[in-house]
Amino acid sequence: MAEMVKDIVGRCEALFEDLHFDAVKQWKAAVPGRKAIGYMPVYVPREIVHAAGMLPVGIFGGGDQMEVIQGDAYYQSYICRIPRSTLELGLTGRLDCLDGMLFPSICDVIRNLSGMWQILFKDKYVRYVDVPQNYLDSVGGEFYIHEMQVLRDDLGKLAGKPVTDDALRASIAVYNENRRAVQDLYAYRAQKPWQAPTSEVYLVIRAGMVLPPEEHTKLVRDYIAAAELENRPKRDNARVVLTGSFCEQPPLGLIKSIEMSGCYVVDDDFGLVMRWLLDEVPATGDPLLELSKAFLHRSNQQASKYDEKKEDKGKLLVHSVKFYGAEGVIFAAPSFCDPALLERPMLQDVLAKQKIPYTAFKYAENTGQMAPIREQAGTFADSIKLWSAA
Amino acid sequence: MSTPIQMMPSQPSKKPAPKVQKEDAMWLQKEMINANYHELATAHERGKKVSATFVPGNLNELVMCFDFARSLPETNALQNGMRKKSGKMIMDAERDGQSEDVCTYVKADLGMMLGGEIGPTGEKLPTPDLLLLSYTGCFTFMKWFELVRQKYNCETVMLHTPYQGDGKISQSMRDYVVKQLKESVIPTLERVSGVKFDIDRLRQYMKESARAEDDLVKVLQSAKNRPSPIDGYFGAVYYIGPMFTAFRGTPEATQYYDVLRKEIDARVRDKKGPITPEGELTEEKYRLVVEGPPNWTSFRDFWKMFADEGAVVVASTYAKVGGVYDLGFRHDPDHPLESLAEYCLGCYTNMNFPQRIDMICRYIEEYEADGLLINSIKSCNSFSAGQLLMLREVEKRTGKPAAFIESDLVDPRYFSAANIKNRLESYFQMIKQKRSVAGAAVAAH
Amino acid sequence: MRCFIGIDLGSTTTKAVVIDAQQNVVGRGITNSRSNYDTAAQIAKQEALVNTRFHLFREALAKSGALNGSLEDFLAQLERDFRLEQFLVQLSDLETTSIRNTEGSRFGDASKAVASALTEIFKRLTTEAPELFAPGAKRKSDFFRDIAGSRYLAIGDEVAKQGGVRYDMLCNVFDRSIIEVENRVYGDAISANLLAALDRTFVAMPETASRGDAVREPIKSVLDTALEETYTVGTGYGRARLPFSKEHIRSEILCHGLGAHMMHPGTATVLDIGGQDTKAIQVDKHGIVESFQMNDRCAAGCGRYLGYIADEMNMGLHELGPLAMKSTKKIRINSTCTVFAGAELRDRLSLGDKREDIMAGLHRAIILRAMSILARSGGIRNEFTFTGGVAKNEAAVKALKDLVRENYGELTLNINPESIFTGALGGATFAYRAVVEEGKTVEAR
Amino acid sequence: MITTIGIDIGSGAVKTVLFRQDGDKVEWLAKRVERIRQRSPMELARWTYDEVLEEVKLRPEDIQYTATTGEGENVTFATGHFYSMTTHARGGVYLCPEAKAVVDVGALNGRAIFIDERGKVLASKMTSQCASGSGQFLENIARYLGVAIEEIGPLSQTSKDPEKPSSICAVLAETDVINMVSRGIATPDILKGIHLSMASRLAKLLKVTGIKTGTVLLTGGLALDTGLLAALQEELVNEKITGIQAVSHPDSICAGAIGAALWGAFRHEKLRQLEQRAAA
Ligand SMILES: Nc1ncnc2c1ncn2[C@@H]1O[C@H](COP(=O)(O)OP(=O)(O)O)[C@@H](O)[C@H]1O
Ligand SMILES: Nc1ncnc2c1ncn2[C@@H]1O[C@H](COP(=O)(O)OP(=O)(O)O)[C@@H](O)[C@H]1O
Ligand code: SF4
Ligand code: SF4
Ligand code: SF4
Repeated sequence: MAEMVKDIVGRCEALFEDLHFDAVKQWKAAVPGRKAIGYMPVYVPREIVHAAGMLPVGIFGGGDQMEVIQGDAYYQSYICRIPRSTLELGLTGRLDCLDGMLFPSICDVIRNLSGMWQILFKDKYVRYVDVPQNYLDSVGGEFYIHEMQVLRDDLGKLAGKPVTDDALRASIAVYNENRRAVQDLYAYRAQKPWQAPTSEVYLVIRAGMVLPPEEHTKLVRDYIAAAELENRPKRDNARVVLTGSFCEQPPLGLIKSIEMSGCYVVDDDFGLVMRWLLDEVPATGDPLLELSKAFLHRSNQQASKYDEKKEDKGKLLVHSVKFYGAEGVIFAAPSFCDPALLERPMLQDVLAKQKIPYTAFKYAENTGQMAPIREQAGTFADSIKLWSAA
Repeated sequence: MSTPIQMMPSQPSKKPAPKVQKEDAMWLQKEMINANYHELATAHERGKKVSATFVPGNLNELVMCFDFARSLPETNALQNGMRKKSGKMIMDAERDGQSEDVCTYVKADLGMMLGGEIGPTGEKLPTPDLLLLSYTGCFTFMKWFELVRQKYNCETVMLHTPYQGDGKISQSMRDYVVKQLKESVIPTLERVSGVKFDIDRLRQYMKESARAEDDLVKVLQSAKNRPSPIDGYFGAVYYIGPMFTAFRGTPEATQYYDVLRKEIDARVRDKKGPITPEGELTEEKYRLVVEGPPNWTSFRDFWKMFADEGAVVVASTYAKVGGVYDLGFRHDPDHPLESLAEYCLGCYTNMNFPQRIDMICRYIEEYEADGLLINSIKSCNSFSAGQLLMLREVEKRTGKPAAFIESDLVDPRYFSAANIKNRLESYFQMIKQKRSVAGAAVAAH
Repeated sequence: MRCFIGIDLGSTTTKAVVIDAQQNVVGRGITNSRSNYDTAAQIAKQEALVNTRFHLFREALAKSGALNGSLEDFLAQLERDFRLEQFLVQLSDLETTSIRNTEGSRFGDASKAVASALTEIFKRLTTEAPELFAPGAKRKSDFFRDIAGSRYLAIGDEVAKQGGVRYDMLCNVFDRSIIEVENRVYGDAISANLLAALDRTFVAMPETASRGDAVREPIKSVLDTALEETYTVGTGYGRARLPFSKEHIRSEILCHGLGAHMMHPGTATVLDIGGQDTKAIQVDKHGIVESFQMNDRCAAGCGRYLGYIADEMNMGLHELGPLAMKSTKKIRINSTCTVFAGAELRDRLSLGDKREDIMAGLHRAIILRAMSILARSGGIRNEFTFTGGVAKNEAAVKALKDLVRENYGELTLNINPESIFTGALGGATFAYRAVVEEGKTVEAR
Repeated sequence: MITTIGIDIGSGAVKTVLFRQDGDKVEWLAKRVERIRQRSPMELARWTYDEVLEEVKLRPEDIQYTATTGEGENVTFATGHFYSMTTHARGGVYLCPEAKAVVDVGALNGRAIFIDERGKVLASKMTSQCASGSGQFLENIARYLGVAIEEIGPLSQTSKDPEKPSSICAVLAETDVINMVSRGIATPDILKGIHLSMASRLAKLLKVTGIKTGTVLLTGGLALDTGLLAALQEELVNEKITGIQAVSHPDSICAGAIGAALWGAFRHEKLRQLEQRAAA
């Protein structure tokens, strides 16, 4: 019998709420000697971790259910929340199941956190994963391949055996599958947002942070199938693209509030790691070269990545609005997030030129008060709905 | 990056101003800075192109090879901060859609543009012909120039400096930067300026740089004396100005540092303390190491809080944002591009956390400081995110007390004098109390 | 008698402590901080000196044996009577002031009606006053502003309904007049009030009246003893505004550290939650501060937060703790922003959460923030002393106990009933040391 | 003919209005404004609803649409809910047809709404969390200074030398005010200072929404505060946004409720058309 949406989402929710990462522990316990490597948003080449026989684990902050004490001790009030809760996870031993942590190049906060992690967790593997902002294969590409090679060598050492090209190619194929499933999920939601509400889609995506990719791919496919069987009422909601939440994630309550106030989210940038590379990475040829090419030429656009030309700014966002048939854009950025908040005016400028309506607000992963958010999102939806015909 | 300042605050104070004391070198510096603003303002009428770039890891020598006039937006912002103009600029930028949460240097700059590009000296600054986006040590730089590009459609060229994530500069990082210089930066500079690249010209500038760098290091290290003849934070801001900005590599800068070093040598011989805006400091009661940029909008008041208590800053990390010369780096005319790459990669905020902590601990020891003071800047995640760990580690490793205050670079709303004074006073009284107990314990034996 | 006085001018309350030449605490006084710091300091000091006299009465009467057995009852009664006398004096001042404030054109035609309503209110207030000071009576607070205020408003509501005057007007007169009244110092009235109180006490406790002279004698002699203000040290947030020279001022960090040490000599870590700031202080075994941390510029989660909550719920500050203690369900509150506390509260109430549970969540949220500041300062070491006004709040204490146990295991947690006076005690001890150990004399103001 | 009720549940007050619409003729039949003051907003909503019905002698079944706004999403007897900015925009146009923007200043938040002549929201902006410029803050300070709410405006306007509180946080601003009092700053100067700092926030909001010329209507409770209105006008001049004229209306506090009632009618009509179409 096919699984029900309720069961699938229930499982995802349990994984999401488990701040002790039992799923990771279980995976490790199943075969002695297995290792798990954590990574922070936005993007790391998980293929390399996977090819080393390890489980890549997405560490996306602590959400709104965790009390943060130690983490707050290290950060001033004007710094976003995700590094605090991540530190809290580490300092309270919740990340002991990880054998290493990867800190992608996304902003100064995460960058500095990589050094703090080196000091606080001396016996763990810690690496800052730099990515190029120069998109020439011979310049940025070479640098990036070298960065990936270092990671590959390090993980090989950690695993006790080198990471082979074949293993890498196999992992690329696995992640191609996963990416396709996730893209299908996004396409399905955009088509029938009432059948696959974002509060569920989000949980399904988050499950991919702790599950092995093969298992996650199946879960995503199961969810799509199960959602199709549901009979859910279609509401008179406005279709929006949500952007700005690529790093610190909003609380689930916020996502629900946006939907409750009359919006269907048809595209978003949660858990971007899964959709960072835009299409298939060839699973033949030199794997690091292919990964590098995909990054340089066919990857997502987001605030921490340089846009070479002025004309490129906002291209993908506008494309997403058109592609998914959205009626407006909601900018939802974490408070004190320099990349997202500095990017915002530029994107708004682009949207205004295209006459795409937008609204904007800030949140923190532990925002408790939803009234102002409902009000802004609701007003936005109202204005789209009341005037769409006019 | 929180950038060096280039001029004595010319703020008319309300009381009939007590004679502001300055060293000769400070006057010299002031002239240089004003001249540069004038040159910048008239660049276009004189047929010169203008290039804007950031302070940390700036390629001044290289840019000079193409006859560009150099504009440093961070310096403009801080100059506007000192002249109390930044508050309005920031508000203007916020009204234009910028968030309250983000770096105020960016907003001060954007605000200045909205207000007609009137620079700190009152002259209208030209729109840059080229944005040289070398974003060493801070991601905000990238957004900054993207924002400027969005408004002015300027030609932009990126120089990506990888971060010293594991505390060292690898060959791959060096190659990457050199390659970018060769394949994108230099060709763009050539194209925009119409001047052909001449590597010998570059070598010549770098020779000048290296000489001046030697003198600067001597000046900064003079603070190891007791009493220290300089203030290594507030005073250093004036000393690093030319070096970190549009002057490095020019003969004027070399001459400036020569004059400066001689002045400081004389002060050391005479066992004199540093000159503060309130006059010469006669009694050195506390020696501190400071981490983090200063506040510009209340620079003098801030300095006074230290001077009034007899506190001298003997070393600061901020005096290294434009190059950590005291750890040995010099521009090297024999390997010009490699040395530029090395320079970019080695800037203070491009160092990782363990390195930054090591450096501070070393300063505390070598400069015989009583403790560490962190001025945490709301704007600057690059500096500030993680400073509290720094504080704890330094305390642990040196056994010296550390204190923490908060302000902002150029946003006057975030400078709360009462709050900062309260903390500083408590900190100094604590050091004093500890000392007297230690003294009593010694006496008792 | 030589008195060493510490005054802690806080943002919400002003406290004074008197110690004698043997470093015994002989008097404590407290008042609400108000717009006039000087007055607040004077009143607190005066209260402390009155309290000192009571202390001396106790000693003198105990020595003379005039009240064998009923000494404590007698003194308690005397104190209540004294407070009542004081209250009546201030009340009549308030009445005169209020009536004056209704005159003129403010209320136009209504001013007559307002005046007669006022007369009625004050008549009732005066009549019921003794009840307020009866043994075991519950009062909203001990400050005149609060006691008189809450009763005035309650009676005013009734009178307004009966008399056809608008309630708003009555509130307005009160708000205006109370400021004037509370900024007056009734210096000369103390002896007179005491003697008047003594008469009341004899009436209330007739059995003591028979020994009237034997009782009166020692009291008179105490009243005749001059309390010499040998040395005063000021501290607290408002210390800079005290009319003292720098020699007489210490940072509140040092005072809290030392005060906590004086109360509990084993103290290693001190947490102080006051109205606008939270401090974590580490002290050595002599009470010398080793390091400290304070909340950053955001005042979220400090005592004033509870004040806003109390206002929102229309409750007294000391009622919040008991309400929260009734909680049976854990609710997580994430925001400790003081300003939006009310909104969050309403949000929760509308979601159907119970008041007591929300209250418990709020208290835990405050303590969570304090725990972070403690962690910042280096963690909690044994023994741990909790000081400041919030230490009076049992729910805050419970949350603290829970969190300390969860994070640090079993530790000795000191909470002194007089914790609010810690800073002032530290100040008084500094005053003592200045004279006795450093041979200082009072500097001319 | 459509009869509708609009209920605006705020954090400071509950506002309820009753409207009747007949073709183009719009009639405002009843209103109630109740300060909440420790009472239950939900009960007040019901009570004021009953009161307005009573006033025009109607029964619940005579009402075609009851629309809530503000914090009224959970009102059980309502037909539908509209969000505050939507309703303030519509209410604003009703009260002041030439308004190009509405600035709503309530107990906790400020909102600037840029509208077109039909009350459509073109752009909007709310004050962020950290706000000392809220009505509640002003109320607290007024209490501290011994000034009644109605007196704030007139007093503020007598100020010669206003003193702005420096802090961005209400708690710290409170200390600032305390310090001002002890420095002997006169009450009107303090009030005006607060007004100016609130006004500069509002001006900033307005600027962000992009309005350059025309009339701006203040709505919400603080619209009654003439001092704030004057300060806003001054700030606009300071900011060289001289094309804007800030005005208030005696019924400004009801704007949200009015908007709700009018949108209710609009929606009712639309729903009816949809039904007819479905039936056909
Ligand atoms: N009786 C009481 N019960 C509970 N809390 C109290 C009581 N008295 C004072 N407080 C709390 O203590 C705070 C004031 O603490 P205090 O240490 O006097 O601060 P400050 O030194 O800043 O004036 C108040 O804001 C209040 O939260
Ligand atoms: N006459 C007045 N003058 C100035 N302010 C007033 C007046 N009447 C009410 N207010 C203010 O209006 C606020 C309530 O406004 P309102 O728009 O109803 O807010 P909300 O919608 O959040 O309840 C109160 O905080 C009060 O301070
Ligand atoms: S939320 Fe923004 S500022 Fe914070 S770590 Fe993520 S990208 Fe950096
Ligand atoms: S964040 Fe810091 S380094 Fe970056 S631009 Fe701002 S002040 Fe400079
Ligand atoms: S308003 Fe709230 S969040 Fe803002 S600074 Fe004040 S207490 Fe902190």
